[in-house]
Amino acid sequence: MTGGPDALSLVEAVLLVSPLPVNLQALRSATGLRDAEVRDTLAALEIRYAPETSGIVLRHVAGGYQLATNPSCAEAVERFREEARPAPLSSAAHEVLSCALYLGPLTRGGVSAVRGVNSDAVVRNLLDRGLLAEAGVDSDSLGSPALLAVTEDFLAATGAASRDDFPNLDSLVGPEELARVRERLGSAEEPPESD
Amino acid sequence: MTGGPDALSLVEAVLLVSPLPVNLQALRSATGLRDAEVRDTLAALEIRYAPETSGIVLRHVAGGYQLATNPSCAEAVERFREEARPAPLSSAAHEVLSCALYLGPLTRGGVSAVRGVNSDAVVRNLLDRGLLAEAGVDSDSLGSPALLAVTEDFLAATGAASRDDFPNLDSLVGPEELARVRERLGSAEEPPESD
Amino acid sequence: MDETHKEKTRGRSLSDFTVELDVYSGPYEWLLALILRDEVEIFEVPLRELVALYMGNRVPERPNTLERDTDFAGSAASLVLLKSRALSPAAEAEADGDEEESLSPEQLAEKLSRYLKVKRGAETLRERFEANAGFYSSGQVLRSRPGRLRIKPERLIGTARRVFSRLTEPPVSHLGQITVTLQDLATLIRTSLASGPVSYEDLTRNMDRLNSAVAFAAALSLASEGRLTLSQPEPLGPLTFEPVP
Repeated sequence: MTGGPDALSLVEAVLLVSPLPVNLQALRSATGLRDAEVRDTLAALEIRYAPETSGIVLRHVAGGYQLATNPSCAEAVERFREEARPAPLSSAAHEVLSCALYLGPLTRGGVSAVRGVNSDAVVRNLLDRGLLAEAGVDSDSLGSPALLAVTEDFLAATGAASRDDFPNLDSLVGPEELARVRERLGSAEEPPESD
Repeated sequence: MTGGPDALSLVEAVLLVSPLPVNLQALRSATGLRDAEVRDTLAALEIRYAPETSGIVLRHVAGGYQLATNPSCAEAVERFREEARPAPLSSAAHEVLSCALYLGPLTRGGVSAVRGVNSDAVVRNLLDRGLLAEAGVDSDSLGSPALLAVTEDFLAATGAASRDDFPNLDSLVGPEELARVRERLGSAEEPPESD
Repeated sequence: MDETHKEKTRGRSLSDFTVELDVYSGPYEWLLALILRDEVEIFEVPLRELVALYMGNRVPERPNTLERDTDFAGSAASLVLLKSRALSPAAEAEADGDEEESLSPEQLAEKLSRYLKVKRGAETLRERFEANAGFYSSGQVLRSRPGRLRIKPERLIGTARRVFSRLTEPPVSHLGQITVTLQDLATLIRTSLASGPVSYEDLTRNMDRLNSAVAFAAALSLASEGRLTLSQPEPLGPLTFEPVP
């Protein structure tokens, strides 16, 4: 060990996990490198990920840097996308979707309150997968958080034509349970007290 | 152009866009390469993405291959994503996973019986984290409770290529130790179990 | 119980045992730790001290505190039942318990052996999780084609039913009783002893099954600390607690 990863590795790792182009400022603050170091590193990565030798290329787009597939490999990528089995949904994802379906549109805070655990990561995954979408904001709450709703893609994945294809909420749980759900939702939507 | 991308580029590109480890079959089918070519390519990629020289590493986990960030760069990645590393699992959680891995699929009741303590809360947490999943039901038991099994995410998180990648359950405890338990409980005359 | 062993462990407090509560996760683990490392007879596990030790080591700010507390309360309750089942099989015979039949040493040894293997498995898992932490997968993931994913409506509806029903408070009164009365009952016994010997039957006349079991375990702990003596003139006969002068 010579004392931690080198500059090139750090920048490479950050670029791998980012779905969007990363600008110089964000690269600096994540890696702790100085501006000149980041620039030198990007120049080195441009060689490492050159279109002539690599299936992964470094693109400089939209004010930032991004790893992307080499267009020459597009056919293989498309074939893979066509054949790939979608990652199955977790139990947590089913829970979040059932909240959005039956109680939505509701905020991330509302989902977390009903489930009793922080659900941000699950929500992000479902947004990425196009099964949830932001449908307006809750302007009554502090910071006007986004409201989440299920999408057409979600309905298609369940084989339902519309939300009406699902049984009524009243038929699923008793009035006492329903009252508790509403109570929790209500307290989540209230603006947090200032301290 | 000398006739399209080379094998290495094709495999690299497919790995970049996959959310899950990609197995050999899927790699072959997407790239149109033969089995031996895919294997040779993966060996070459293992060198290209070696932990010593790269911020991106090639992992062989959960029955497939995956590009991931080098753990030495984890801090930069976490800073970039503004996410804390997930809290490590509790001892109880490790035990529940060990039950599911070695004795599973089994029901929540089965897990609790092995551990001698109710394990429902721990199970729920592991379902949320995607490390356990419900895999069928025990139709012989009253109420047909769900059977729990470890997931591909579990294999990826433990760096295991498959379930066979773990030591045998019976090899984990020596016969002297088992004899000692029996002796202390006054049941030493019982013949030792053969399972 | 073997008299010389009893003599040896009398007055020995839990802090004398090499106990690492941090890694404790259940009654079987406690029993194994005491059996394998500390050479203690299982029926001398001083429960009351275990609670005190746990509370003393408890750091509320740590992650998973609620989970750990729940585990601890559950484990303590299980240990109480285990002790009572192993020590007083006759008391259980008349009871309604279905799964709570008495436990023979062989059965307990079997359970502990299986648990020991699972626990070792858990330890290797912990090492593997640690060695494999910090890998993050690619963010350049292509969304799979819409229409390829199938979500089962039945599963979704079942999930909704479960999530929304979970909000009804689970019955926790028994948990409350255990955590409170473990210490309370030890105090109750000591207070009762101030005015002379007390019979177990009188003490537990108005208690439910679980409280009786806790009272019994509390008495055993007090006895192992040398604060009272147990007298039972004949096997399965009336049990009396006597103060130690």
